[in-house]
Amino acid sequence: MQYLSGIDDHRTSTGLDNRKMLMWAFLGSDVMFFGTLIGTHLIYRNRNLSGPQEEILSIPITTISTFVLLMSSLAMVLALAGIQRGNMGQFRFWTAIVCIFGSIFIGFQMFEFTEFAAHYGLTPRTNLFGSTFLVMTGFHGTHVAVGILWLWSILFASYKGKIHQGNSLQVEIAGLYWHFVDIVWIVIFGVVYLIGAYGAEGRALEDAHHAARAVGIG
Amino acid sequence: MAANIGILKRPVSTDGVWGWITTVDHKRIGILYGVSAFIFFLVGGIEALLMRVQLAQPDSTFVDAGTFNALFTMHGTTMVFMVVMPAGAAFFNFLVPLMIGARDVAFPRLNALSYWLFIFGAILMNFSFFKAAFPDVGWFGYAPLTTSEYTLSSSTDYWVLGLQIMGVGTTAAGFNFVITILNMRAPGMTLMRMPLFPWMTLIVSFLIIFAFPPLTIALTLLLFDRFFGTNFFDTAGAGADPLLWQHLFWIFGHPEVYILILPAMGIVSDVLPTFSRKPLFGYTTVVFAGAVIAFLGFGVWAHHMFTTGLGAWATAAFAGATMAIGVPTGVKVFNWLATLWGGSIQFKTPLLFALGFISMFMLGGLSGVMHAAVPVDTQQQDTYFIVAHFHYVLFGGSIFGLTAGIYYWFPKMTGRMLSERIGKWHFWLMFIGFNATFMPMHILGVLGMPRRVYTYSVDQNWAGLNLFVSVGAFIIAVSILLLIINIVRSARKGEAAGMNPWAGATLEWAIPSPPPHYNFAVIPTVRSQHPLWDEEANAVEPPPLPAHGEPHMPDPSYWPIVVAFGITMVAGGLLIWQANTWLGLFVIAVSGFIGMRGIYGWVFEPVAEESAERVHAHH
Amino acid sequence: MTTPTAHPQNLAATLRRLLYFALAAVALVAVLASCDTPLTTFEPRSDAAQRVHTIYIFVIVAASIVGFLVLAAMAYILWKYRERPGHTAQQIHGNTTLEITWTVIPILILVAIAIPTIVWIAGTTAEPDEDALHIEAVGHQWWFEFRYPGLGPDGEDLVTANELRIPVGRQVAITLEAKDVIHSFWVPQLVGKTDMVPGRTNILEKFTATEVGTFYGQCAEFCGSAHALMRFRVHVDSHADFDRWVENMNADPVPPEEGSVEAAGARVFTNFCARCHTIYGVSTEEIGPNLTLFGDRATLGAGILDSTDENLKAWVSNIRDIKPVLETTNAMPTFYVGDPLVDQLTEAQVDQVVVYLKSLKLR
Amino acid sequence: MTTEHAHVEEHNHPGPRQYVIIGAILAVITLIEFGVFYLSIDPALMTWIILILSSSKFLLVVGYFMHLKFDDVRFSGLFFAPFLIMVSIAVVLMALFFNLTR
Ligand code: HEA
Ligand code: HEA
Ligand code: HEC
Ligand code: CUA
Ligand SMILES: [Cu+2]
Repeated sequence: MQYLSGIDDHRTSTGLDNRKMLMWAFLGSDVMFFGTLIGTHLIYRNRNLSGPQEEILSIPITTISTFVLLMSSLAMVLALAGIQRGNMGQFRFWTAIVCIFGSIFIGFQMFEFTEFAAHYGLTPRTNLFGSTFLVMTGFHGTHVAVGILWLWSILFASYKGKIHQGNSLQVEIAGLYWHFVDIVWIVIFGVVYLIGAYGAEGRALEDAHHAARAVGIG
Repeated sequence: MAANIGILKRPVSTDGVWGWITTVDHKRIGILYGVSAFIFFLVGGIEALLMRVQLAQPDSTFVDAGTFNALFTMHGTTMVFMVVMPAGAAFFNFLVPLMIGARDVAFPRLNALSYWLFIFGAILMNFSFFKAAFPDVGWFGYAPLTTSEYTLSSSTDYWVLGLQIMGVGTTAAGFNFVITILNMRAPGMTLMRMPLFPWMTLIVSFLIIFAFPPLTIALTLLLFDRFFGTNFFDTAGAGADPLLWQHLFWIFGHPEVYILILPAMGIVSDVLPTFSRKPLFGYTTVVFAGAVIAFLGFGVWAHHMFTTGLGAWATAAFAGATMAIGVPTGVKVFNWLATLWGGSIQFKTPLLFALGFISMFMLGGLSGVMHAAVPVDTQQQDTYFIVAHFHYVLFGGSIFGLTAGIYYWFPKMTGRMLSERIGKWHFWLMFIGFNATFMPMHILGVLGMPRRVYTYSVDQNWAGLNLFVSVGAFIIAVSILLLIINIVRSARKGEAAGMNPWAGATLEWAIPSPPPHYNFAVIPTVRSQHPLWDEEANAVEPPPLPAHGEPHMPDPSYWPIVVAFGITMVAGGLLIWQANTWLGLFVIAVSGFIGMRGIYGWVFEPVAEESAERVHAHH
Repeated sequence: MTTPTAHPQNLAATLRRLLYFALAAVALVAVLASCDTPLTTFEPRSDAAQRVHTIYIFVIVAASIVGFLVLAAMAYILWKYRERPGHTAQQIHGNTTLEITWTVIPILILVAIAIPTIVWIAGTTAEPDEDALHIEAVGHQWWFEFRYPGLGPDGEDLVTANELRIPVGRQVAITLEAKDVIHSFWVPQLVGKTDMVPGRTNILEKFTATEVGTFYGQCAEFCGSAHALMRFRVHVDSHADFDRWVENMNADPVPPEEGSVEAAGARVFTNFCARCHTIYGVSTEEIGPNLTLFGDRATLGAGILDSTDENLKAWVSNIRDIKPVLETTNAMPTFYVGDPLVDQLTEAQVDQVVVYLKSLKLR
Repeated sequence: MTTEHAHVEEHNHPGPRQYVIIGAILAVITLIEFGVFYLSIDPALMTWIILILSSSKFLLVVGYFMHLKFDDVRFSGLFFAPFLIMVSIAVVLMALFFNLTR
């Protein structure tokens, strides 16, 4: 053991930034969080005693909202690329786009929720599907909302000169969070919507065929 | 009041109560954790003693059924979440930065937030006593008993919310220590030169950040069921499956038991070399075994559910996985014995407790392996045999290990020695009392005594053994009193410890006791696993402060406690909401605002710079 | 200080001594286990319990031997290498051969434990015997309901409560359900426990009782305030006794003589109790335990009291003095006898209904 | 732009151009998923197709947008270790609840 002088107190053992590492660790933990929620939803699939379930999911609408969220992720990397090159205009433009697209996504979700409640009477209290689906997507929506707030604050702070090329790491970290929220949605869209509703839609179609045949028009 | 003598002085005083409330110093936070854990240990212990009085004789009417159920629920919850975990956190906080050669943890304010969330959550849960009654659903709160259909009283709400808040605090601490240990090590302190205690802290921190989310979800679902009428655990009305709760709880719960034991294993792995005067045998294997235990720990949860009708394949698979954990654990035990082998063993109090740990933990582990044999578990599950198992691992393991840590590092923390004489009395009384209390429980289990019964009848013939057990519990209580006496005595007239009273090998012994707030005047550069042994650095005096003065340390901050308060009071608002919607909403709104304001203030507060405005804003 | 002299001459002898010691400890437990504790897991009285017991003993002996060996090794090391003048610690860092040894040996021991475990688990999936007696046990807060499909009146379920009757030497296949929260079915001398989970149907290990007698059972999963007082009995009868009981359960009860105390009691029953309790031929509600042939039951209140007149009287008068049941809609109400403000039954009425219930006996 | 240049770009930091390409690929995959949903095929097959398509989207976002492909492996460890644990747990849970194991 030695006592060498001139050791920088702010160096890190790995050379990686503490905050960025914190964000990755947090995302790892959040994987467990969403994994458990999605798992709960899948476990409870098709166990409802009554009420609507996956057949009410609208794939076309959700495809659009998924697309919007994906594009917000693209905007996010473009914003980061902007600030990393010191191009504040590019950064601000794309960050604003992220916030707007994120808000559009939330809008879709609010539309979906109200639609479910109004047309199918689906609330978290209705049945297991209502509970697991709405709580799961609700938590995701909350994550999106937090992300929007965060990016808004960053955008705002950039006008005050508190965010600049020198601390673009702040943007990078917020970006990691934003992309994570996006990939959670990729999983939810694939597993819960597409795979989940496929059987249900199929059943609905079959029912429709049967019904059509029964009334002699099929 | 700002910059004087060339460096930035703290704008807010670190003295007095406010100094402690706003502290972000890892050592002070460690002490806060430690003291709180000890107080809760007395609370949980008194709860245990009350249970033992009730069970000392058949058909006893000392307490009624409801009270007894509340006692074991709060005893279990307290001991697990308010004693062993925070006691572990106390050591993480105080020691890890010292042992890896850092000035503080990676995120000092987050660290303070963790503590305040823990203590507020614990207080909230215990507050149920004044509002409703203590929670009485068992420490693992099986649904559907915990749903509002079967538990009308709001005590379960306190349990859920209290646990949730403590969980958030713990998870935050987990992040902090992962980053601290990965990123804040002194130059030359590679991972494979790190002492075992920081190693186990690292592993435990990973367990925490990956295992707590399932609990968070489980509690959230239950909370939503109870508050908003969702159906996650509504078996009768909605077709929910009660096993969902059990799975989620134990997916958390089994890693949790390793969260409880690994810090103690780390302590023991550092105490043994010091007192056998030789390095840890098989360092790499011991580290690796710890990691394997943690990893396997995620794949065995269903061994708590062998009797729930999992199906043959699943049962067999989980039994096999559970047994597999015995192997890395055995490796650790044997490496500890080999560390003693060939040594020159000094029987100081810390070592005695470490030896108590090895022997008693091993016995508990062996009964754990018996439970893993499923047919045997069908006879043992939910009997006192299980109670014996987990007290052997939790008390014989965690508590003995942590006590070894107290005796070992007390001199470092306070600068004073504890009395060896009282220490040895403490050890032997505790060792005897412990075995008198928990050994007969195996027999009670064999004789079919179920756990969680507030009474039993004469014809069941368990009276004699139960009386014996209860007497044992009081012997433990006396031994704890000796510990208290020892600490008080030492505070008054304890012998001064000096830097390295045990001639230890690790970095924390290279600085004064108690350490200055900046820990190391100059950050050491490490070249081996035993920096103070290998290079006769014992003789090296720590260098004086460099000419430019004290190192730059983070300033105290109000925001952690403000944020913690906001979060806790949102939970409080939810509880009020149950009784009075508008008042509840009001409290939620106000405390939500306080919390948000706290986060905002936090984000824009520099870690360490003068900020006179803040002082104004808050006085 | 002297040098250690206590270390063993001969490893084999030590091992043998340790084995004896372990066996002696197990024997001690076994002796303690046999001193008339009705819930003991160490006196199996069925094939299933016997199978488990064999594994239990094997595992306990294996664990004891490992435990004693490690403790002995530790004691030896501590003695041998205690701090002495002129003795310094050897600076050893590790040894690969040793590491491998103490990884492999535990693996072997664990495999030895895993094999009977897995064989046993595989065995539990077997179909029940052709002539097995099928029973459904249902857990309620805080009592057990037992249904025998097909054996009851008109080929319906035959229902009884808290005292299960089974024939000796015939396999019983029990399925488990729960009405409210999770309970667990456990008769240590006959069969290990399996939980009763609401919304699920669990299958108890099939077992064949090998001895006539009465065995104690206990709910083993915490199920709320009166969990401790949720017990039951299993009567293992001869085939003849069992058949006679089934027949009697199905026979219409003899109506009490007009004007007798029993008749008065029957009226009280119809007025106050029939809305929850079934007595075949008298009432049909199944909220509480089925009380047919209650006069022949040994116990009262889910196996917690002897079914004496006094106990029964106390039970009916004010159940909450005896059992901490909650005031839910399906719980047995307290009739507050003797409390002038709220009483619902007079003492005389209670006496009458007690006499009536006790008169419901086998013929 | 020469191939070599592209190669270098790949292995250092992708620029806006690459991001836009990735974004386009993501959009196309989503469109394919949407199309697959309306095919009448065996549900098991459909499940696998969607799983594969979704995972590729997942990996593209993690790898490129979140830079994990170019960043320190320790970040990958922090993220994928719990991911694998969680996926295994979820698979086991589903097997248990659908009683595949009885
Ligand atoms: C510190 C906490 C802790 C630790 C470390 C452990 C460790 C282990 N536990 Fe324990 N356990 C609990 C705390 C803990 N447990 C608690 C609190 C409960 C009850 C929860 C509740 O219901 O309230 C419980 C319950 C519990 C059950 C459920 C029982 C039931 O309810 O029916 C099971 C079942 O398999 C089990 C098994 C094990 C095993 C196999 C280990 C292994 O990790 C042990 C490994 C150690 C050894 C094996 C000893 C050393 C090894 C050697 C000397 C080598 C040679 C050994 C062999 C060849 C076998 N435990
Ligand atoms: C680390 C964890 C831990 C620790 C240390 C203990 C310690 C003790 N436990 Fe613990 N116990 C659990 C964890 C723990 N327990 C858990 C998880 C459960 C399951 C709960 C459930 O089923 O839900 C349980 C359940 C449990 C039961 C079963 C209850 C039941 O199923 O009905 C019993 C019964 O005897 C018991 C007894 C004891 C005793 C006597 C001690 C003693 O060792 C306690 C010793 C401590 C003291 C005696 C305190 C000292 C106090 C003084 C010295 C007084 C001084 C006073 C002042 C200064 C004011 N415990
Ligand atoms: C609201 C429903 C209800 C009514 C009314 C009711 N009981 Fe009960 N009874 C129960 C329940 C539920 C239990 C089981 C309680 C327990 O053991 O926890 C029970 C248990 C009993 C038992 C013990 C049964 C056993 O197997 O050990 C007896 C005897 C009994 N009741 C008699 C009566 C009599 C006599 C009356 C009327 C005077 C009566 N009950 C009215 C619900 C009812
Ligand atoms: Cu029913 Cu415990
Ligand atoms: Cu476990």
